[in-house]
Amino acid sequence: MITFQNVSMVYPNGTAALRNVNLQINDGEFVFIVGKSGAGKTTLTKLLMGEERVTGGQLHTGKFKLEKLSKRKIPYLRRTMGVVFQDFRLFSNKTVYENIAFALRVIGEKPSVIRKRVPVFLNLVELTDKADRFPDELSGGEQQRVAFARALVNNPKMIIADEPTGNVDPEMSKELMDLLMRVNKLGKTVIVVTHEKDLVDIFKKRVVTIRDGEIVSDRAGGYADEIC
Amino acid sequence: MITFQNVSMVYPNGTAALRNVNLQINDGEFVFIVGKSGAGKTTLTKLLMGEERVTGGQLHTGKFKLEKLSKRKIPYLRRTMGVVFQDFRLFSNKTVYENIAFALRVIGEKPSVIRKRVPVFLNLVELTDKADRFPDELSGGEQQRVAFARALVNNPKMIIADEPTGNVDPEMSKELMDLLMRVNKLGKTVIVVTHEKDLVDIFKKRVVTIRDGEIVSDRAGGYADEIC
Amino acid sequence: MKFVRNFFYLLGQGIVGVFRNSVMSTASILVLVCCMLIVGTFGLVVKAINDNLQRVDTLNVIVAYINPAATDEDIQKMKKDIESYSTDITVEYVDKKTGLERLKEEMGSEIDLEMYLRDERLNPLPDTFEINFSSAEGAEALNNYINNLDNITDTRHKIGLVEKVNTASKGLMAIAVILMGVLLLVALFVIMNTIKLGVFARRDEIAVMRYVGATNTFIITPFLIEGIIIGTFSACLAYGIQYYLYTQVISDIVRSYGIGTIAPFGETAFVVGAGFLGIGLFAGIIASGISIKRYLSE
Amino acid sequence: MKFVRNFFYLLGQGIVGVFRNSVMSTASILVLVCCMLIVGTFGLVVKAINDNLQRVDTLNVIVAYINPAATDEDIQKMKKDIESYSTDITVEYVDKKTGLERLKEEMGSEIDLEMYLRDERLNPLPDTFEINFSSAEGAEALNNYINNLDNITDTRHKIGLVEKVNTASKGLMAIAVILMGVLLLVALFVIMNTIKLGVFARRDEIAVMRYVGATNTFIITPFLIEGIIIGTFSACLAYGIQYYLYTQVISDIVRSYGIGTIAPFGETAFVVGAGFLGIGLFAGIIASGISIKRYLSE
Ligand SMILES: Nc1ncnc2c1ncn2[C@@H]1O[C@H](COP(=O)(O)OP(=O)(O)OP(=O)(O)O)[C@@H](O)[C@H]1O
Ligand SMILES: Nc1ncnc2c1ncn2[C@@H]1O[C@H](COP(=O)(O)OP(=O)(O)OP(=O)(O)O)[C@@H](O)[C@H]1O
Ligand SMILES: [Mg+2]
Ligand SMILES: [Mg+2]
Repeated sequence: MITFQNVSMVYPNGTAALRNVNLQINDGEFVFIVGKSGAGKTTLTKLLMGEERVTGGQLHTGKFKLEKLSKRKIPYLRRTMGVVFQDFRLFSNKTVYENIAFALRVIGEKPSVIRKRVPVFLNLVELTDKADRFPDELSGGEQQRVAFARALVNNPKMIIADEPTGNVDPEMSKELMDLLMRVNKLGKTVIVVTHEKDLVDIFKKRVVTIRDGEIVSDRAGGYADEIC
Repeated sequence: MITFQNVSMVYPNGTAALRNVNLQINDGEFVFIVGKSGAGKTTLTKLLMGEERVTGGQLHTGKFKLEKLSKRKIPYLRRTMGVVFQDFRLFSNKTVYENIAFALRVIGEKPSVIRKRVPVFLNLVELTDKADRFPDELSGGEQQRVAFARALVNNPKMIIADEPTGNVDPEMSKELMDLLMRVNKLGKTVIVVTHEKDLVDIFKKRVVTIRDGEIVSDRAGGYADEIC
Repeated sequence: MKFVRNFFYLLGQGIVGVFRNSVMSTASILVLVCCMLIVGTFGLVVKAINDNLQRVDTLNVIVAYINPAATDEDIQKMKKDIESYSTDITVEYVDKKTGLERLKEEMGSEIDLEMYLRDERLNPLPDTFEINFSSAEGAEALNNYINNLDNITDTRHKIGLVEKVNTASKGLMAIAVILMGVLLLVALFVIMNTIKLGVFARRDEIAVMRYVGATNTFIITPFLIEGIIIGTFSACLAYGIQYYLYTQVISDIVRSYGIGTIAPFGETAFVVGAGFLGIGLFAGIIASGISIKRYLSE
Repeated sequence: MKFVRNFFYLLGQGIVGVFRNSVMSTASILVLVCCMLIVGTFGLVVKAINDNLQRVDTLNVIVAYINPAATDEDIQKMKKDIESYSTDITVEYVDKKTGLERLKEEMGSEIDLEMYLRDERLNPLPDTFEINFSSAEGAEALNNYINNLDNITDTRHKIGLVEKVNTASKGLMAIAVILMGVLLLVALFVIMNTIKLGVFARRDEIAVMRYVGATNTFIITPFLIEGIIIGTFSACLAYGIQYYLYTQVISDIVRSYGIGTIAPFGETAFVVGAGFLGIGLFAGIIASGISIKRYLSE
């Protein structure tokens, strides 16, 4: 379970990216986070993964109390979540296969397990035939799918995706969302930051809307049209 | 004028990203390029800016014959076009202001001119108050707008934008497109690669659809639904 | 099990790192080897000089001229007196005839000294004591003591020269130490550089590693291993070259100049090896440690 | 106008580069300065040794012993013969009385040579020629020639020693050259590294520069300037230190040992300065040129 309690986040330069956020996300929930550019959506995911630290309030995910988590524990926090970044963040000098395998290598997984799991996820994102390519030999959408596979491969309890469909065509977009739905059905918490009104409208799920760092709406189904 | 004549592009690893493409884009035209992920859209823009070289056929833009352009001429080719990249490609150690100013600095523009033009374009993309920030202090959408301003600031004859609205909310998306329209009205050629069906549908402009490296449709108005 | 698996993976990554950045690794090794060889060579040469100095007996001698008027008893008493001055010295009485014979031997054939040998009264040389001492320290005082004895007209010695040679070999050692210090610093910089370049080349990689939950140990270890490999390899190489230099070049020079003898390499082999390895590991670990630590804490 | 504007902008960027990467710039400068100082110091010391050797007359002398049976005419003729051997030599006739007087002076008081001076028949010394030559080359042949003359019984000389000293100073110079070569290589590596680190740190920047239409010249110039600044600064620093070392340290040592005299720094100042600047610029330009070129062609 994730709980934001009066969370605020002010960047060193003084930008108040989040103000007094209260939010509870239960295990196994599916949540869309929407809002204008610069509203604070990415900041929210950065807090969750320990890349930035709350400057006020309390933020707990599972057993981790993020407002006072020591630096040395952050790697273990990150192993509980799979993250798809807005800018992919792949290893440019590792092949697609190695990129995905690395998430398992880091947690000291057995080579035999790695050899079994990676192809499954390669297949899931339809990149089996591009397993030996390097990221810059892939199109934008293909890179995004590699990021997807890497986020899922070590079977995390939670998936966080920041604009996961920003670079793929509508059809692929829908497929990736379907994938997230399936993952969600397996009991994983899924948090998706997105601008795609169409998708949000189709999947009748919980939608949290942020404006200027504050939560202005939190309800099930449909993009909050009046806001954007 | 841009002319593709039987252009094909095969990457060193053997991927045929473009096959026998014939396309003519007149000065002052506005063209959408659409297609599935991996269809070859980005490859097409890379050819236009001399980042990759055609492996067959002929490609001319203005006075530059790209199939045989010497490396030393490429900088001059690039100065005739403003490019917005899928992954922004900003200077991470320069502020927003300096990022935009740099495009003018490169062509040896006078400091007085730089001081006059940059604020105008900062204002155009609504980032005047964030002029002194570094790119990683900006949200994804804000970075994309910086890239936009940089592409426009040195008054190029042609604008190429690869997924320029992938990371911005629908409202901002529309605004950026409007901006491109205005720029187009000033007589500049505009080429936009996008997945956003909505936008393509709204602006009744020429739409070129690529599938598996081939142009499968080239007509005015509306996303080619049957293909994606 | 997990630990061992990780260890071998990281060891492999470290080795890959050395080769990936081969120009820089070569530079590091080059500098380190230079540094070691300079220390080693200077050290060994100074040692050889010292060894030989101790063997050059003629330097550690005071020759005391005895007043021709002294009686045999006087001479016997004087000898006792001098001998009792210290346990570290030996005193030999050389009468003027022996002195002349030695001179004749030294001079060779071109000067005919026969007639002086035949008629003792013609012998211009005085009787002397030859006092051997073992260390230049205190030799000055000994010399004064002897000089002030009754019946000693004068003394001759090369104490000043011994001191000069000592100072020179100390100076040589000082230059070696300074050179070594500077070179070690340079070596540290170069290795830091090498590792830093490695870190830089992989900074995106490191960033991503941290995003997927890699611990600092997991990230640092390959770089440390890279440093250790560079240090160890340099030490081995330097040892080999030093062995060659010592047994071939230095010995050759010493022999052909007839300057003295030189101890076999075996005597100092362990010290040289341990020293080189120490320098190598020190430089390797410190340098990689610093450069990666600084990066991670950013 | 555009060119000048660009030039100042790029000069500024180069200077910024030096400071941005200050640890590495320091390392480069350190290594370069070491390299220069080692070359400079060895060179100057070897020069001083050579200068002094030429002044030590006693080394460049052959003493030839004349058969006591030779007549005055024989001696006059021999002198002419020897003098005609070469224009580079001077011959002095030293009769046995003069020889004995010199010996007396040398020996001091403790040996009484008076009686030999009074009675010429007791003088054990032979008459001699002292032949001064200017260069050790050919001295061996000269010696043989003299030795084979009738009425010359033997010769004495220190030609071997002169050669040894010459070889030693050549050896010293060879060591300096090797050390210098290695250090120069190291310096090149370190500067390459510095520049490469700079290039790496800015590789995204460079990539973006190329996308917005920057020419290669525009990209390369700041790095070249960085290299030139490092090289020039190192040369100045090394020159200053060398000046101090020479005028204070080396001169002091020479004087306190009484080894010989030493030429004022002014005599070699220009050569030293030009040499250092040459090394600095060479290393700076080559290193930055190579590292950025290689990067851009990737
Ligand atoms: N550098 C490269 N080397 C080899 N293959 C490449 C390279 N870049 C792209 N490709 C391949 O070429 C094809 C076309 O890629 P391109 O990037 O043009 O697609 P795209 O239409 O832009 O897709 P997207 O919408 O996902 O960005 C893809 O199959 C891709 O895998
Ligand atoms: N590192 C940073 N330092 C300072 N300010 C920052 C930093 N990162 C983001 N900001 C600012 O914080 C605000 C929220 O940024 P955030 O990235 O969370 O927006 P977002 O909702 O993800 O927007 P987008 O949809 O454009 O990605 C913005 O005003 C942005 O300029
Ligand atoms: Mg964002
Ligand atoms: Mg693309």
